[in-house]
Amino acid sequence: MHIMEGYLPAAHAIGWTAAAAPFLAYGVKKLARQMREHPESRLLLGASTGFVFVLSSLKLPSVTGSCSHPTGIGFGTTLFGPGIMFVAGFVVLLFQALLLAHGGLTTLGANTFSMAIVGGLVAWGVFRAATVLRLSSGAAVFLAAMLSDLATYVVTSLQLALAFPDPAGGFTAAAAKFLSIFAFTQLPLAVIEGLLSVLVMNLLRAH
Amino acid sequence: MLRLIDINAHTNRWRAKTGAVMLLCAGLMACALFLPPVACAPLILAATWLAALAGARVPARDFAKAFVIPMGFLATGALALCLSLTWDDGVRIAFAREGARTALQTSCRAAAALSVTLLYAFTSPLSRTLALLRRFRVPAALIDLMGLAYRTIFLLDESRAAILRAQQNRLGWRNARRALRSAGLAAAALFTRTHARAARLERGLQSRGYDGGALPVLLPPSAASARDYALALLVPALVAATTLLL
Amino acid sequence: MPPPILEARDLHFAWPGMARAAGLCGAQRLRALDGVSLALRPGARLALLGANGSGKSTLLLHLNGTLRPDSGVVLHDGAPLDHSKRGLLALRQRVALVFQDPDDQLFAGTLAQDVSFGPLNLGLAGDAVAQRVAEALAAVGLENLGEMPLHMLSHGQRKRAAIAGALAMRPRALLLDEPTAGLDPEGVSSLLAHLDDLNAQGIAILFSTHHLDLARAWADEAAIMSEGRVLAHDGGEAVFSNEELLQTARLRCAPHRRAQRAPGHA
Amino acid sequence: MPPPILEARDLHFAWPGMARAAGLCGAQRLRALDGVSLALRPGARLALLGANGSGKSTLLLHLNGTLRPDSGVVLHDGAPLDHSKRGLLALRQRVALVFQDPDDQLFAGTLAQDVSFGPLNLGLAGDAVAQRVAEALAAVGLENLGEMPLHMLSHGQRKRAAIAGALAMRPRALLLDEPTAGLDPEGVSSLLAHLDDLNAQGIAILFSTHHLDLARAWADEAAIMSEGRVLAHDGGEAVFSNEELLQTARLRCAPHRRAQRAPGHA
Repeated sequence: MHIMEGYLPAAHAIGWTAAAAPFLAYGVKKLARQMREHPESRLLLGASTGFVFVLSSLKLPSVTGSCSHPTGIGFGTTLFGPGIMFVAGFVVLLFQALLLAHGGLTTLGANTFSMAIVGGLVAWGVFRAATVLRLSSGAAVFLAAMLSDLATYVVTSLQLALAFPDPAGGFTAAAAKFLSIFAFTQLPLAVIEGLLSVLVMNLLRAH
Repeated sequence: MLRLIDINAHTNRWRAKTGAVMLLCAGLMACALFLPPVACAPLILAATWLAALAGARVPARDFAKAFVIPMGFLATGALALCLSLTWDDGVRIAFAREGARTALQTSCRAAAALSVTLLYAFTSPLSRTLALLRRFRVPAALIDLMGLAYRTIFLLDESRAAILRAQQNRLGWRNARRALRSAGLAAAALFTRTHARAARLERGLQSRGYDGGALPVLLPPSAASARDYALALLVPALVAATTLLL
Repeated sequence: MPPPILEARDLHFAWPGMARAAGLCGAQRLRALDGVSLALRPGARLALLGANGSGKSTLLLHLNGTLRPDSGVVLHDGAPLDHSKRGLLALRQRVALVFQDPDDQLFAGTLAQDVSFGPLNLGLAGDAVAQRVAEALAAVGLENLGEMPLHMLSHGQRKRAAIAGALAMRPRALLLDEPTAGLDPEGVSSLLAHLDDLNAQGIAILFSTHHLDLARAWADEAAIMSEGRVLAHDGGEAVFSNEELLQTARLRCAPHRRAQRAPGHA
Repeated sequence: MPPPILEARDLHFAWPGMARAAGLCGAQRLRALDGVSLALRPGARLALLGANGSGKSTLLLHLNGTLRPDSGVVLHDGAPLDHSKRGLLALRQRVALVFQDPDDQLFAGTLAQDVSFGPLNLGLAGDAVAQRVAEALAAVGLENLGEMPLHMLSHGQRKRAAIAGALAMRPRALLLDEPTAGLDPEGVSSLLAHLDDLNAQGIAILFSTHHLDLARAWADEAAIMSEGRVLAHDGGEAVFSNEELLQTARLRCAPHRRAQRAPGHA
């Protein structure tokens, strides 16, 4: 779920870019180290980033009849781990802006923050928690993919509410408004992405 | 959209002037973000569309197509901004005059910023963007990642299209349940293919002296002249001056 | 003469961005299809001959409704293709398309699982599915390999596996895009023998190729495509012996002349 | 006679898991290479003929040091291959391998960038690299497409692009795995003409194929591979006219016999 180009006022665009920057710097550092220590992973990391991009252009059937796209963040986190996922997610969002006119450059910081960083951290956290709680791997993958989707949706709604507080009800009312507007599309999508992730994991595990 | 934008980026008249285009777009984007949106949006729209269609000779149909789709999303977004939510005495949704003004400003800013991004996307080959980023000392690890991702995207996208076609030929998308399963099969197949591709590329590049380190490539020569750079500075300055004076 | 199963009438089609890409590559072509007409009759053995880029694959994608022409019409049993979801479902049970690269069409784990994909989508029950899978595998000579994971099959076996996946839909017409690409002589023979059997059961077969000899040996009729047009469509020798036509369609290469060797490298 | 650039002596090699896979498929083969010996002399035009799975690609991967044999040795200019990092880099300047699937070797954003990769790995400076890129692109007739992204090139152009990438290393020997696979007659002619030019400049060329006619038309000598062994290696006709040998190597298909057609489908 992306905020479109130019939608956020300058201060917000810059603020979210600044908020995402340290995470990206950390991710790039991890990426460089990974490539240095495991040279054989360089091509795979590049190809996998391409994979996440293509995965996110895969049309999914949706309950409402409209089509939707997975974010690939849950999947990406299993591929990359959280640090490198920040970078891979950033690259996917940048390419979506430049190659698909989807999302945007001024909103790249905000979108990276909600999708790659918060989404990635939630997915990673859920995996860790699931391991501690000894959930089945299917349940872990489902929850990680679904909750990271939901987290992205919640953060995006809050970002919008911060930028556009309700004239009458302020931030809280605006947050409630954006959360409820996007709930129609984002709640089913989160469930579908969770199911899809489990399906893919089972298929890959079988072979 | 992937191919539409990419083909234009590689065939337009400004394809070898990416440095100047980047400067121009950075300036225009700054105008779109920092100047009063309602006043400057028309100027930015005029400048970007003129640049894309008359300067770079991007076909109007392609450019308009890429512009219209996000503008559709904008319409819903703007509507949301016009509505106000209160729950003092039961949940009430109302039209907010103040919200409408925000919606107008936001729409103008978004339309202007979008057209700047499209101008850049439609005129600048991605490999040249990466070459510029390399000059700006962006870490090589990140550039290599982006370069490989760019190449892989087109390989995998062809596979994705072919796999989906094959599934549709065998009725794999006839209802939601089967479609979900087909999507899962496609994603798993693409994942497997990604791994195989990377392994085969590793072997293929080894035969060209690759040792697992960085992926050096020769940077393409730029065709941008001093005049191009001057124009790239002048146009945003004019937009800013006009907006502030009027 | 029975009416055609499929008939293309004056199809025009351009891939998005094609004209511009052509300009850059120095090519002249602006359209992938430039007025194509072609008919496939029940039980036919039709070879679609053309050089790479002549528009063969694009035409096949129109014949099974994957692509819609910019102008022109495709008829199925005399009626224009119904591009609605329901219409395409019906069409694809009768007209099966097999792509050149088998890896794009095989996605389930084992061979039998993959072949079952179509029948399961038809909503058939377990027994019926199993029967169709067994039939389809037998038709291409892979009946003993059903439990094999797909990546362990050879290229020739995967080609036949893709055909089995299409056969499990029990089509009346089988459209094959370059079915012999990448196969060695033995692989080609074996594939053609299986196509013979299918044709003998009444399935119309249309395959695209750029191998003249192959078309000559196997097909009853041949259509020659070049630059998005069908230059000729005829029963056999009339087409194959027209040297000028074959040259125009770039199906005959200039006889290879060896360059002068540098002295000292004999 | 000059000593061979490359010589394989009694190579044995099995892919991991090969024996197990063979058991499952009912195949007998346990090794990809089963005692292969072969020599490539300076300036030679050698065709490596064999059916799919005969071990051609595996042999080529040994000749440029990508794979190490389980037993046996590869000699380069008479000395055993040095598999150290430095040794391999030196080898690969002199012996270039072009894979069957061009996408296995192409990775960069544009064609010119891709070709520059090899020379840059050799540590050359910008000007020298640019000159090598220009030369290599000209040698395969792609000099006008340097700025094109790889995904906008046709299959035939990508094949030639992969060869350009190899040529930019200025090798003495060029090993090509199925260079004509997927090319139409015109594409084959054009490729062979470029190979002629390269050979005339003194580059030894070894290519693998399963097309007898192609080998006969182009090569000076041919080696026949089957089941991981070289059955014969000879100068031209002696090999091509040995029908029994060609049958054993599955390079001749049984002439195609048309099945009886079912009545009513004429």
